[in-house]
Amino acid sequence: MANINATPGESHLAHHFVDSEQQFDSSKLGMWIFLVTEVLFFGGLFVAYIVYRSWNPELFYMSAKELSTIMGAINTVVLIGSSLTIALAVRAAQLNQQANISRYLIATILLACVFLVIKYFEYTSKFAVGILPGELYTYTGIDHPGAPIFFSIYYMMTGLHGIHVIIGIGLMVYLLVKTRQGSYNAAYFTPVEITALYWHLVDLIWIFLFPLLYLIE
Amino acid sequence: MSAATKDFKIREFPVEENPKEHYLNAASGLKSWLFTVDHKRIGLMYLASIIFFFFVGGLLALALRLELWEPARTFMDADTYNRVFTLHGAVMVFLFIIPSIPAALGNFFLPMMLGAKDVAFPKLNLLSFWIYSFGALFTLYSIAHGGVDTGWTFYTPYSTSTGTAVISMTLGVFIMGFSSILTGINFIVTVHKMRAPGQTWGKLPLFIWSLYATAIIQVLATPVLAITLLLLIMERTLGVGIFDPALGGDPVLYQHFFWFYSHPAVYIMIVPAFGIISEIISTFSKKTIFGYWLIALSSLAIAFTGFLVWGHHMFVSGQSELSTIIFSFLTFFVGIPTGIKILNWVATMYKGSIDMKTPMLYAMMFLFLFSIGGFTGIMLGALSVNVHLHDTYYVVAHFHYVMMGGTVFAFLAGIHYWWPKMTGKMYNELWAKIASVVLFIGFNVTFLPQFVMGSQGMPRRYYSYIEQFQTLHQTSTVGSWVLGLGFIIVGIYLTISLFSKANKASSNPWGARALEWMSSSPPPHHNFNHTPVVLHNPYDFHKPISEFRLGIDGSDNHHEHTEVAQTQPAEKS
Amino acid sequence: MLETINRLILPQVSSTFAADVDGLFTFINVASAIILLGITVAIIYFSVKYKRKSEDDVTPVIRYNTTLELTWTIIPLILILIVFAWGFRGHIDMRTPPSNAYEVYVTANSFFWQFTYPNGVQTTDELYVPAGRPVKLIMQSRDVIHSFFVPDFRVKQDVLPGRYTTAWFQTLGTGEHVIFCTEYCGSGHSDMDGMVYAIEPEEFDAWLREQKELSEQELPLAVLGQNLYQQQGCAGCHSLDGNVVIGPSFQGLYMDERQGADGSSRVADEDYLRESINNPGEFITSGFNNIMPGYSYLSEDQVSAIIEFIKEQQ
Amino acid sequence: MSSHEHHVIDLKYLLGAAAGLIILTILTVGASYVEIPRPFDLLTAMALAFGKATLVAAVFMGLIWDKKINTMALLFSLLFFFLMIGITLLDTLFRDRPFWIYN
Ligand code: HEA
Ligand code: HEA
Ligand code: HEC
Ligand code: CUA
Ligand SMILES: [Cu+2]
Repeated sequence: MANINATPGESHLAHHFVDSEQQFDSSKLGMWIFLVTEVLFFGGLFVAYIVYRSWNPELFYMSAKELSTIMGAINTVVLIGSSLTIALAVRAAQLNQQANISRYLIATILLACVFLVIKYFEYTSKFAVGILPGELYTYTGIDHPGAPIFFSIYYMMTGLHGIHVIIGIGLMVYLLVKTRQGSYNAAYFTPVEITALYWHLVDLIWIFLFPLLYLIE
Repeated sequence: MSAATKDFKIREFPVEENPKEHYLNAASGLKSWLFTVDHKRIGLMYLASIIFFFFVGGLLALALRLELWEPARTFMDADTYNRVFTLHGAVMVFLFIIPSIPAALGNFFLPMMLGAKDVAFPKLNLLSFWIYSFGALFTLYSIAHGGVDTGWTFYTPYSTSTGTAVISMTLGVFIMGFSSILTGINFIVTVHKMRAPGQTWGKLPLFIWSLYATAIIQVLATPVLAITLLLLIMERTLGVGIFDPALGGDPVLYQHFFWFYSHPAVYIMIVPAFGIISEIISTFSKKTIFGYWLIALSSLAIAFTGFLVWGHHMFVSGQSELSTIIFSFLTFFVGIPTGIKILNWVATMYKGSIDMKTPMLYAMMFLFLFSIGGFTGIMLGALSVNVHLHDTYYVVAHFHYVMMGGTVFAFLAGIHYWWPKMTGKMYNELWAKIASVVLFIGFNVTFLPQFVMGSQGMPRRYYSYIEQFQTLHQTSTVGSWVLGLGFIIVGIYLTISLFSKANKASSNPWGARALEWMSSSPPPHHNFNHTPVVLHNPYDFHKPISEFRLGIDGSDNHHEHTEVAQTQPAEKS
Repeated sequence: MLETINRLILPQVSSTFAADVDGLFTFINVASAIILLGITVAIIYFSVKYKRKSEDDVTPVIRYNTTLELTWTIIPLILILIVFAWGFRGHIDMRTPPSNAYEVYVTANSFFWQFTYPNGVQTTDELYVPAGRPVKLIMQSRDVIHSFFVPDFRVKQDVLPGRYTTAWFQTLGTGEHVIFCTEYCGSGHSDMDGMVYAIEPEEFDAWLREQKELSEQELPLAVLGQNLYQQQGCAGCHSLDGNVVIGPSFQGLYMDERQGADGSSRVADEDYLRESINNPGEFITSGFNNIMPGYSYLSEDQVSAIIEFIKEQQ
Repeated sequence: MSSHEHHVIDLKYLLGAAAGLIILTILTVGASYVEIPRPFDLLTAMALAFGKATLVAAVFMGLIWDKKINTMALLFSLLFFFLMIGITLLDTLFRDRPFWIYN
C-alpha cells in the first residue's frame, strides 16, 4: 500500500488496481473462488453417484468390473505427472527461465493429450459392446434392472471431466503462444499461475473419480 | 488490504456540484456502452435489461390474471396458460430478480462504496453482462419456438416428456447461471481486496455486507443449478435417465438438486434488498444504524442457514420422514436473523430525524409487506399446515409478498434513492409518492385474496377453477391492474426527470454518509478524483460530513495508469 | 371471533386431523398478527413522533442494546420452537395410518384418478369411502408426478411414478369432498379433479357389492367399451360430441381420414384405433400434442370393447 | 512492492509431492485387490484419495505458502459439498423407514 502513487513499473497493472500485488492477489483469489464453484459443480454429480451407489451397491460392483483398472491407473499417473509439469512451469516463470516455461507447458499439454487418447480407447471399447448412457444402453452383460444407471453417471462424470481437460489444453496452448512472445517473466506470470491452479483441480477431481469409478470391490 | 492511514497525508476533497464531465459523457456512441468496462455503465445496462424483463414478466402476469377472470376459459387455452405462467416465473426469477439488485445497483455502487475505481475484474464484469444477454436470447428463442410449459421448477419427469422447448430454455438459464457466478466472484474479490485505505470490515456500508453475503450464495449454489440443468438437458437429449424411474432413476432427487440451488436463490433475491433498506433507513432517520454488526452478520447467517432448508419445498414429495422433520426444524431458524434485521431497523428509527421521502416510504412498505411474506413463510414451514397449503395459492401469495412486496419494493426504494446519483437528475417527489401508494394498494388487493383462496384449497398452476373462488380471483385481477397503473406512473415521471433540464440533483441530496455520496452526481469516470480514505462507520451521522470526504493528498484518480492500461493488452483473470 | 374468521378462510373440517391443523394455522396467524401490529405501530409512531424538524437535527448515537437484541432473539426462538413442535406432532398423525385402515389403491394418470378397491372394483375420479373409518390410500402414478389433495381433509401427498406413496384420513361423517391434483402435470392439470364420497359403512359395503356384480355381468361389447371410456379417463380428453377437449373427439372418428403431424395420413380403421390406444406416440394427429398416455396394459378384449364403442360414435 | 516476493516452491517439495502421489496411487490400486469388508473398503479408498488431494492442494497449488483466505475458500467448498451430500442422504437412505417416533 505504500506506493499509492508509484509510477507503474509493471506494465501489466490495470488502471483500477493500486499495485501489482493487489492485482496478483485479486486474480488468485478470484481463481480460487472459481475453483469453489467447480467443486460444487462436480459435487452435484458426486451426490448422484453416492445416492445411487447406496441404493444399488451390487450394480456398482458389477459395473465397475467392466472398467479397466490398468487404464484408469495409467491415466491417474499421467494426470499427476501433468500436475507436476505445470507446477514446474510456474516455477520456471517465477525464476524467469523462459525456455523452461515453454518446455514444461509442452510436456503438460502432451500428458493431457495422452490422457484423452487413453480415455478415447476406453470409451470406444465400451461403445463397441453397447455400453452407452441411458436409453442407448444395450449391453446385456450386467444382470440388474437398473443396469444403465452406473454408466450414465460414469459418462456424465468422465465426460464433464474430459471437457475440463480439453479446456485446460486450450488454455495451455494459449499460454504457450504467449510465452513464446515473452509475455511472462518473474514480474508477471499471473495467467500461468491461475491456469496451473485450474489444472491441478482437474487432477484433483480425477483423483476422486478413479477409485470411485474403477476400484469398487 | 489493511492500510495504515497514518502513512499518508490526508485532506478533505470538496465535491464538485453538477460536474461538466462525468461517466455518462466520458465517451459516447453505442460502442462506448456495449464494450465499456466501466462498472457504472455496465450497471446501467443491466438496469435497462432488468427493467425490460420486469415489464415482459409483468405483462405475462397481467395476462395470467386476466385469464383467471372466468372459472373456465376466458381468452386463452390451457396449454397457452401453462406456457404463460412458466415464462412469467422463469423471466421474473432468472432474468429479473436474481440479477436485479446485485447486477444493476450492486455493480454501480459496490466499487463506489469501497472507494475503488472499478470492480476487481472489469472485463469479467462486461463478459458477465454479455453472458446474461446471451442466455436471455436463448430464453427468447424458446419463447419463439413454442415456449415451455413445465413451470419455472422444471420438475422431472414432466420436463423430460413434454414436447415444448425445454432445452433452449434450460440452456438459457444454464448460461445465465455463469453470469451470476462471475458477478459473485467479482464482488467477493472486490470486497476483499479493493477497500479504500482505512475501510475496515467494521466500516463497510451494510449494502456491501449484503452483497458480499449474496455473492457467497451465488458462488456456492449456482454451480449446482448448472449441473442440475445439464443433467436435465442430457436426460432429454440422450435419455441418461438419472431422474427417470423407467431407467432406474429417481425424480425426487431432481427436486433435491433443484432446491439446493433455488432455496438459497431466494436469499440471493432478498439479501441485497435488506442491504438497500439498511442504507435508506439510516439515511432518512439521520441516525447511526442500530446493531450494525448484527445486521451485517445476520446476512451471513441467513446465507448459511439458507443452505440447510431446501427440503421445505418437498414436504409432500415423498422424501423420507426423517429429512422432512429436519428440514422443517431448520427452516424456522432463518426467521431469527431476519427478524433481528427487521427489529434493528425499527429501532434505528427511534429518536431519529425521520424524513418520509419516497425511498423511505418504500422502505416502510417493504418492512410491512416483507414481514407478512416472512410470517407466511413460517406458516409454510410448519409441517402439518404445509401439507394443506403446499402448491396452493397460499404459496403463490407468500412468494409474491417476499419477492414483489419485498425485493421489488426495495428495488424501487433503491432506484429512487440512487436515481440522483446515477443520473444527476431529481424525480418529482409528489408523483413518486402517489405512485408508491398506488403500488402499495394494488399489491395488497392483488395478493391478499390469494392467501384466502389458498387457505381454502385453490391449487396453483390452475388454468380453470371451481366457481367458489371466482370473487377472490376477480379481486386479485383488479388489483393487478392497479399495480400496472402504478408502474406506468413510475415509468412516466422517471422518464420525464431524465429529459427535463431544471431538476439537477446535488451530490448528496439526502445527507447520507456513505462514500458514493462523496462523489459528484453523476460521478466522474473513475468514481472519485482522488483516492478516498475512510475514517468512520458510514452511519456515523454525528460526525461532521467533512470527515467523510477525506482522500490522500496529492492523489489524482484521473488518469493514473490509464494510458498504460489502454496500450497494454491487459490480462484476463 | 377467530372461529368465524377461520370458517371464512379455511375449508370445512371433515377429517380427524383437520382441527389440529386449523389450530396451528390460527396460532401462527395470531402470533404473526401481534408482531406485525407491533412493528407497524412502531413504524408509524416513530415516523410521526420523530418527524424531521430541520435539516440540522441532531440525533443521539445509540449503537446497540444487549437486552433488546436478546429479547427479539429469544421470543421468536420460543415461538418457532412451539410452531415446530406443534406442526411436527400434527404431522406424526398424518403419517401414521392405523393398522386397521381400509386400503384403497390409487393410480394417477394424466389426467384422471383411478381407485381400486380390495375386491377388484375400479372407479375413476370418484372415491367412495366408509364414513368415520380410517382409509389408507396406496398411490402410484402411471406417468408424471401428480399430487392427491382433499382440502376438506387437509390431506395432500405427491404421487410418483415407479414408487408407492401413502396417505390416510378418517372422515368425521358422511359428505362429499372435492379432490384436486396439486402437482403440475400438463394441459389437463386443472381438470384433474374428483370427488370423495364418504357414505355410511353399511351403504358402502352395499355399494361395493353392487359394483362387483355389475363388473361381472356379461355386457355387450359397446357398453363395456363405454364403461372403460369413463373408467380409463378417455372422457377427460376425448369428447363424444365433436368438441375438442385435449384430444380429438371420438365423434365421426371411425374410418375418417386422419392427418398426421408429420404430413402422412391414415384411415382410422380398427388397426389404427388399436395402435392409437396402445401406442399413441406412433402417429400424432396434426393439431395435437403427444401427451396421451399409452394403454398397452389393457387386455385385448378391453381394447376391442373400446374400439366397438368408438365405432358407434358416428 | 512487487512480485519477486512470491514464494518459489522448492524443487524438492514438488518432486516429493509427485512421488507421494504415485505411491498413494499404487496403494489405492493395491488396496482394491485386498478384501476389506464393506464400508471400510470405500473408506480406505476415500482416505487415500483425500491424502492425495491434500498433497496436490498443499504443495502443487501452493496453499501452504499462500494466503489463508484461499485455503478457506477450498475448505468452504468442501463443507458445502458435504452438507449437500449429507442432507440429501437423510432422505435417500431413510425412505422406507418411518421416523422412530412414529408408531
Ligand atoms: C425472496 C424470496 C423468498 C424469501 C425471502 C422467502 C423466505 C422464506 N420462505 Fe419462501 N418461497 C419463495 C421465496 C421466498 N421465500 C418462493 C419463490 C417459493 C415457492 C417456489 C415454488 O414452489 O415455485 C417459496 C416457498 C416456500 C415454502 C414452500 C411452500 C410449499 O411449496 O409448500 C416454504 C416452506 O417452508 C417457505 C418458507 C420460507 C421461510 C421460512 C422464509 C423465511 O426466510 C422468512 C423469514 C422472515 C420472517 C419470519 C419475518 C420477519 C421476522 C420477524 C419480524 C421476527 C419474528 C419472527 C418469528 C416469531 C418467527 N417458502
Ligand atoms: C420476481 C418475481 C415475481 C414478480 C415480481 C411477480 C409479479 C406478479 N405475479 Fe408472479 N410469479 C412468480 C414470480 C413473480 N411474479 C413466480 C416464480 C411464479 C411461479 C410460476 C410457476 O408456478 O412456475 C409466479 C406465479 C404467478 C401466479 C400464479 C400462476 C398459477 O399458479 O397459475 C400469478 C397469478 O396471479 C402471478 C401474478 C403476478 C402478478 C399479478 C404480478 C405483479 O406484481 C406484476 C406487476 C407488474 C406489472 C403489472 C407490469 C407493469 C407493466 C405494465 C403496466 C404494462 C405497461 C406496458 C407498456 C407501457 C409497454 N404470478
Ligand atoms: C391425456 C389425455 C388423453 C387421454 C386420457 C386419452 N387420450 Fe386419446 N388422444 C389424446 C390426444 C392429445 C390425441 C391426439 C394425439 C395423438 O394422436 O396421439 C389422442 C388420440 C387418440 C386416438 C387417435 C385419434 C385420431 O385423431 O386419429 C384414439 C383412437 C384415442 N386417442 C383413444 C383413446 C382412448 C381409447 C383412451 C382411453 C382408454 C384415450 N384416448 C385417453 C389424449 C388423450
Ligand atoms: Cu395431475 Cu396435476
Ligand atoms: Cu425455500
